[in-house]
Amino acid sequence: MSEAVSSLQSAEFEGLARVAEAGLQGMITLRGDLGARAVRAAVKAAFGVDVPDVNNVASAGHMGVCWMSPDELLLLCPHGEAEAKVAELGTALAKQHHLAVNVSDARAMFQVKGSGGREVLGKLCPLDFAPGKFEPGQIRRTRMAQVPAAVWMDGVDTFRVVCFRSMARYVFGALKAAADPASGVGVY
Amino acid sequence: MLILTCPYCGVDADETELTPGGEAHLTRHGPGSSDDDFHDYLFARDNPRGVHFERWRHTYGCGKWFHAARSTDTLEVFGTYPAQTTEPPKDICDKISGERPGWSWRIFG
Amino acid sequence: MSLRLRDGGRLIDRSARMAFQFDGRSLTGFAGDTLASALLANDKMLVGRSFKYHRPRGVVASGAEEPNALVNLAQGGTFEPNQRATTTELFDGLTATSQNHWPSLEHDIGAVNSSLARFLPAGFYYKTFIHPRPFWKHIYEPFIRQSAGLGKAPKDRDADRYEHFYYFCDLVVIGGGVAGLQAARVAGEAGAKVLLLEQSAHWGGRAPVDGGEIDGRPAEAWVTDTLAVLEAMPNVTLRSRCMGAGVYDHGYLLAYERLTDHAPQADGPRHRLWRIRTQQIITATGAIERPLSFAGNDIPGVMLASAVRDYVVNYGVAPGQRTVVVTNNDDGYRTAICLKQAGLDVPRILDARETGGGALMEEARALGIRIDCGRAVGKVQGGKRVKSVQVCAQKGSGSALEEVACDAVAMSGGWSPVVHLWSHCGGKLVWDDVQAHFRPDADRPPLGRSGQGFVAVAGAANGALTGAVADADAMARGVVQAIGLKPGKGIAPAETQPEELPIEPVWLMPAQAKTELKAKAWLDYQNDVKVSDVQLAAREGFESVEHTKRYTTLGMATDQGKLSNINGLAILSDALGQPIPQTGTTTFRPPYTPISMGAIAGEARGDIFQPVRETPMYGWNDSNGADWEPVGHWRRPYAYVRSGETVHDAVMREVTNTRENVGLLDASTLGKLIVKGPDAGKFLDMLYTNMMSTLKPGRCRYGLMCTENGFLTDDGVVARIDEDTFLCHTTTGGADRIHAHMEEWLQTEWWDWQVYVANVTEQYAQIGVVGPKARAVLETLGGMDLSAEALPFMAWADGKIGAFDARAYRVSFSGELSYEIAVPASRGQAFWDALLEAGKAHGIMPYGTEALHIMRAEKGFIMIGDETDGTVIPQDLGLNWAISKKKDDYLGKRAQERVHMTDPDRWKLVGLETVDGSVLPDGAYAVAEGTNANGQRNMQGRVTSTYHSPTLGKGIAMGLVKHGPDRMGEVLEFPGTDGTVFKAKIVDPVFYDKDGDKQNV
Amino acid sequence: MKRYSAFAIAREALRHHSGWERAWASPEPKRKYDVIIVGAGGHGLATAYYLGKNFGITNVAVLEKGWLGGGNTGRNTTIIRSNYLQDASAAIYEKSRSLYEDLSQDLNYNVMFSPRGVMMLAQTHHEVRGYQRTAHANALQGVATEYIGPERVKELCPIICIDGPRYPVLGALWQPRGGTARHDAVAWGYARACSAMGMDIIQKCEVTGVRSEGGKVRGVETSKGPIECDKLGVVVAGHSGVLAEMAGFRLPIESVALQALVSEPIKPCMDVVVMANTVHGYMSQSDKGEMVIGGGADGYNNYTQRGSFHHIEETVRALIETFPMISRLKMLRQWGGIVDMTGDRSPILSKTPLEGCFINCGWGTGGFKAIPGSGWGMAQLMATGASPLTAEFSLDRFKEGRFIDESVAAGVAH
Repeated sequence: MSEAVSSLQSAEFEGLARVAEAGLQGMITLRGDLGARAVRAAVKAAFGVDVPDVNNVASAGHMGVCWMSPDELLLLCPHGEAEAKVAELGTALAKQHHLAVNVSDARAMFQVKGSGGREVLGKLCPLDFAPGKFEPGQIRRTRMAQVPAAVWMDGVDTFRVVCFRSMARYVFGALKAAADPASGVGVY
Repeated sequence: MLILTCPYCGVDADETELTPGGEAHLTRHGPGSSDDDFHDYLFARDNPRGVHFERWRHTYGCGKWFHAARSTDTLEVFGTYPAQTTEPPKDICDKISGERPGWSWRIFG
Repeated sequence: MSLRLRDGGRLIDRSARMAFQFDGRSLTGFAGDTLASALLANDKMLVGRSFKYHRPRGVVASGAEEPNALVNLAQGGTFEPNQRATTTELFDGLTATSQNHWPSLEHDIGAVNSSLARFLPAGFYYKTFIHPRPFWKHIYEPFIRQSAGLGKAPKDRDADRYEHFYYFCDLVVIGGGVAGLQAARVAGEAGAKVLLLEQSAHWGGRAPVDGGEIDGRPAEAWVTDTLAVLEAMPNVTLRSRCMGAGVYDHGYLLAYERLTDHAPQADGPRHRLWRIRTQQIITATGAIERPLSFAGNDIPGVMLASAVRDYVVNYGVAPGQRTVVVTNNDDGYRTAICLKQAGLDVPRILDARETGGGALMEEARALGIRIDCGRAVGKVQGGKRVKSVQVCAQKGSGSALEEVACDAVAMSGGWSPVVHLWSHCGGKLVWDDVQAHFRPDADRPPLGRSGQGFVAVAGAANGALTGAVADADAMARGVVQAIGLKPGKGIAPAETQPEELPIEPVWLMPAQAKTELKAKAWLDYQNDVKVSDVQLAAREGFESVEHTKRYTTLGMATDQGKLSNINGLAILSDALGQPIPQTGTTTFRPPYTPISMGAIAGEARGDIFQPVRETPMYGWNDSNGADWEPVGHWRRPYAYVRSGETVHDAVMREVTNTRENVGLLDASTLGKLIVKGPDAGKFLDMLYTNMMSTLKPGRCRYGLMCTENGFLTDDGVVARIDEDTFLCHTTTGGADRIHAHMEEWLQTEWWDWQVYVANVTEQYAQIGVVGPKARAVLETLGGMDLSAEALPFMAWADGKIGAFDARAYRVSFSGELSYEIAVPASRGQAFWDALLEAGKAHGIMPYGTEALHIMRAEKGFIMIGDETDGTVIPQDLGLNWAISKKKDDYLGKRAQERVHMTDPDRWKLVGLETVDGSVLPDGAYAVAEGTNANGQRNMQGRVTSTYHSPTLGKGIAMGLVKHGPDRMGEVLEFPGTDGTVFKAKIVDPVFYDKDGDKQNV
Repeated sequence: MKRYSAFAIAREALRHHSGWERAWASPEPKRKYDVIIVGAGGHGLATAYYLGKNFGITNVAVLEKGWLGGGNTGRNTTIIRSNYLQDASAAIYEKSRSLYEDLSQDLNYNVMFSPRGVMMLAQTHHEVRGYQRTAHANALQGVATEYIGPERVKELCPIICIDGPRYPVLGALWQPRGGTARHDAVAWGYARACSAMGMDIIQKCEVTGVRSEGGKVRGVETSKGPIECDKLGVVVAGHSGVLAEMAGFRLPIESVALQALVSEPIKPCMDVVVMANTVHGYMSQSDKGEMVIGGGADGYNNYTQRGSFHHIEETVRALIETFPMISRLKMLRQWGGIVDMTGDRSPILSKTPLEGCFINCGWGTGGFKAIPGSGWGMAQLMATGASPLTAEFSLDRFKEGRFIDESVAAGVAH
């Protein structure tokens, strides 16, 4: 049987930072009352981390939970486990009004790695990426050039970017342009 | 470039992350309503030169609709608040009255 | 003549020669020169021609305010018109040409305008060229356009790239002069995050040229020290060659960084546009010297006094060997002193003030310079360069007392603060009578989000022509507190400058200048606006300063009036007999100086001009003949063109093959929205015109959505997944729009309803397998039971097809046996390949959107965007069957009850068939008898879609016709745009398989 | 009033232009007028002019809170066209365009109407169909337009890139007699002509209230005192809501900022007006040589004449794609104007709930081109109570659901 493929099949570019499509990634959208005990318990049980605060991410190994909205989380897991996790949440939340759906293939993920990462993203998103203003653990849904994206840090100099799958080539192009080795800004 | 604070996620978002949605606190009129009421609901707008209550969506952020009280002549923002309400919060109205004596909400009632 | 001095020039490196070209002549300059200083060093006094009269123009200033020295720079993909020589850093290999002349700079035919000047006063074109009518467009206008326009138009595609950068800070200080440096220092020491911007390549502004001491040290030394202090502060960022371009509301600031203009060979972006959000802004943008308005003040060699000493001190260039200095203030003396000290001749200082000036005058006199007080320039003699000046009494009408030979004139009319950035967002100005200029009114600043001021002004820009550092220090302390920080203890550095006596405003020189002198006294050098023009405007009733500006074009040149505005409105005020503040200023608009369009567009060019949204099969489609059709940001194959085929051939082939064998459609762009919750059914009943809550799990139903204003906005098939979950399909353009529509109603109107929505459009590759052999193809792959019994029409089921997890929808938009199969996007291409393989034996072929459209038209199915255009309601399209009578409400229901919506005369959907089988023109209208009250031909219908149907071998169309459904068989006339008239019969819109047998097997 | 001509200029030149008289008088208001027009912009002045010219009503005052022509008349991108889809729009805009043809002669003031041609690019199949439909409609409406192919587009405007990878030019709707005019001159020309007919144009006179009795208008309160009138015309683009509030009714209008910009002047390189609606940009070259570029409108209510930068960004970005050569031009100046947006984006020329009070507003982004036609129709409406040009644009259309929607053919109102 054929292998599943990600949007850009791990294309990468080396510049002010290393920009790489991160390959297949399990992603689940969960909508529900994030304050409800049942929801928090179900997330903890399935992903091993607590529901994070507003504009934060929590992760443990391959599992992660991203705050997206007052009633929405983006749950991260290995690509192959997404369907099972959706089912697990469905069972756990059977009595709770919620919506859990596999969006792994509806999204693309990029990794922007290196000391130039803050500047690269600072050319495309209307956010303050200054050290101290944006740090590991924080997440922002924002505008990346002309498309929506979610951005967070999962290491001192590593950013994760999630966008719609259909826009992956555009986002990669924009990140490459921003990472042009001769375009350093020199403020971070 | 307007900068508004989303009351849901606390982000100070610039206009490019937001979508404007026109006058806030309109009452929906459906089947059974008079022609006048339906017309006013869809089309009649306050459009004041001054304090305006309006709808915005944090489109590129948390995706939530919220309301803003803003001056259309100075662009001062008096406050933002969640959209799940039928009238502006008292503290914002008080703030506006404080700054603009004689101001009251809903000239056209 | 102008020349390079043997020594001096603090900014140039005499060891680094730079070769450049001007009008084809090879010249040399030094590293650190501007193009202007290099041209002057080569005795290029004449550098351009004015806009209207094509008068000879020379360098008049030394910075951003320069109106004259504009050149065409470089060529090909790096060509740029109207480059300001005074702000263009010289680089090796620079090529420039002068502008606005023919055939040459020296001999310009257009200069005839100059001798006709008195026949071409302000606004003359409003009063003539009126008859005969066609002459304006064909004779007069082309002439005027040709003689205007300055630089050449670029021809080639821009070879450079650009970028934006978003930056956040507490304070931006604009201007790297001594005031800006001190302001940044104060804020930096208080711990604020500061960005300091300087438009030029150098720090310190005018101070190093103008002299004086700060903290007991020469200004230049103080600048060096302070820079070092700032550079050591981690919370302060310094940026040169970066101009504060525009202040926007809520503390948004654009800064324009020129990265490679001075080194075009360098890699990387040419310009970077900084999009800055800051709490506070301090503009320390200095002041600009005003010219004096005397006859012949536009002749090459007449320059601002400050510019003259800039060229001497900064570049070791002398604009002239014998320079007459004319001034109405003490500052002008600095130039005389500087020239004398450089060993140059200063035959006269003409001081318009009867009693002259203070310490600087004494210093000049001590140097042996002759100073005549109460004197003025009556007239400058010369053509393409200055020959002499006629001296007269300032109080008189201009009769010459003596004539002084010279080759340059340095004029100083006083200083005007640069208030542009303060004013962009509404900061108000106040007239300062003592210094004779407008300066910011600190009590009326531009207001920010909180209703508090967010811009402050420091130094000369604030009117502190002396004591700029102290002013900046005080201003910065206030701003630091506004940011919520505590300013440090430090005390403002002491400044020692010679005592100056007050300026005496001189708006016209001499005061009673005769008419013919006023007609030669320039206000706006580039646009050729003279004192007499402004007086004429006032006389004709153009009393508002905005009227005068527009009537005379004063201040509308590329310098936006940096030199001319104050002098102009002073003349206007005088003509109106009212004080200057009552006249007021014109509006200041961004940018401070022009910025490149490329920088504004940023990275968005070429491949990343806009996103192109790709389906999982995009690559395959692209390499298999897809003729792309943009649909929103998506691209869909219009048809798959094979070699030797036209697009039309391909479309016909695809339709026929799908009807006879089997076709494959990439339907992945169709929107897919999951709607879940206890109230999901109730919610969808409000969104769709028909009843969705009664749909059974496992079944599909076609639904219509209207706006609250009643118009049809989207349609699609809804599948019920389980008791409280629905999957709603939308049109390709509809996914994001309808998703937002649902969220809006849930969040802002029915927030107590328990419904969640998620957009899963891109999770799936959705593929239509369409045609009589569709089932056979799928069964070849094996897997789930897709028989009519197991999966009847309008049902769906989950299962496996071959190795693929799939959801199969038994729906048809073509009238054929048809399955829409959704598989995870990550396996979309693989599934597509498998289908092609399995379909080989059955003649499978992919088909595009046009074949899709034709097949749906043959079946009489409407298409959103074809049959609908935002003015059509479902009732117009005979879709009443899809409008629930049981529901007492749905979005659009009330709107559809309005009188015009229920009007029986509304045009209704019918089929149209030309009597001769030809294809009706798209968008054609059916005419009725007579004309309306406005003399327009009456109409009774229009074509909404029209195609050649390969299936039926003739043209078929749908249209909206008045009382259409009741007029079956009637023949209507549709005039084409080429005179031909098409006759078409009204028929049933379903042309093919009316009973639906084929889709139902 | 002295006529303007080349001879007059020559005569004046000999005496240094000392003999030119005021272009328009600047009187104090009288106690009462037959008609008061509020707003001395193009539409207000044109209304007054045709009241006098076509109906002999000259006891008219035009009140202006600032300086005449200082609103959108002086801030627009001067495009003149009538290639609209709907009958009502085509009628009033074509009437307007045809009046522009002779306006300079009619007013004895050169408004520099330049029928250089307007083309609206079709860059998607949807636009192709929309413009073909418009061309068919125009043929029946007496509007001379044609649908042309990409080669013709390139021929008419060589600086266009017709095979851009993203949005190739598939064709265009071409109106050869569309064009531009000198916007300020239109206001000044009408003002001079009104003044010559004895009308009072009163600047710096702000209306602060509307007087009525028994549901009928009686006059206005102004910063120069009360002034009586029998009929009142409110023609104050951008501030109609404020005036309507004074008169006690509400309008289906929101006031937003619309932006525009110009480049530095360059030698002639573009002899037509081009509108590219897919990418939301339009451009022409002024007689001074500036590329005049129309930007987008903000989506929120705004009475400052400033807009948001990102609209400029989007417009310039798009135009560079269609006109690559402008990338190396520089933006000289950007500005904003306040425009009235109605529920269907078409204007309102109508009676109001207050008897004797008429309103002309809601021109959105398209007012300049309509000035003569709007004035013509409005004058007829105010003088006779009805005009075929304005009939469809009445206020009650919103209640009846009888909209005039131009967006359907991908057309925009610029």
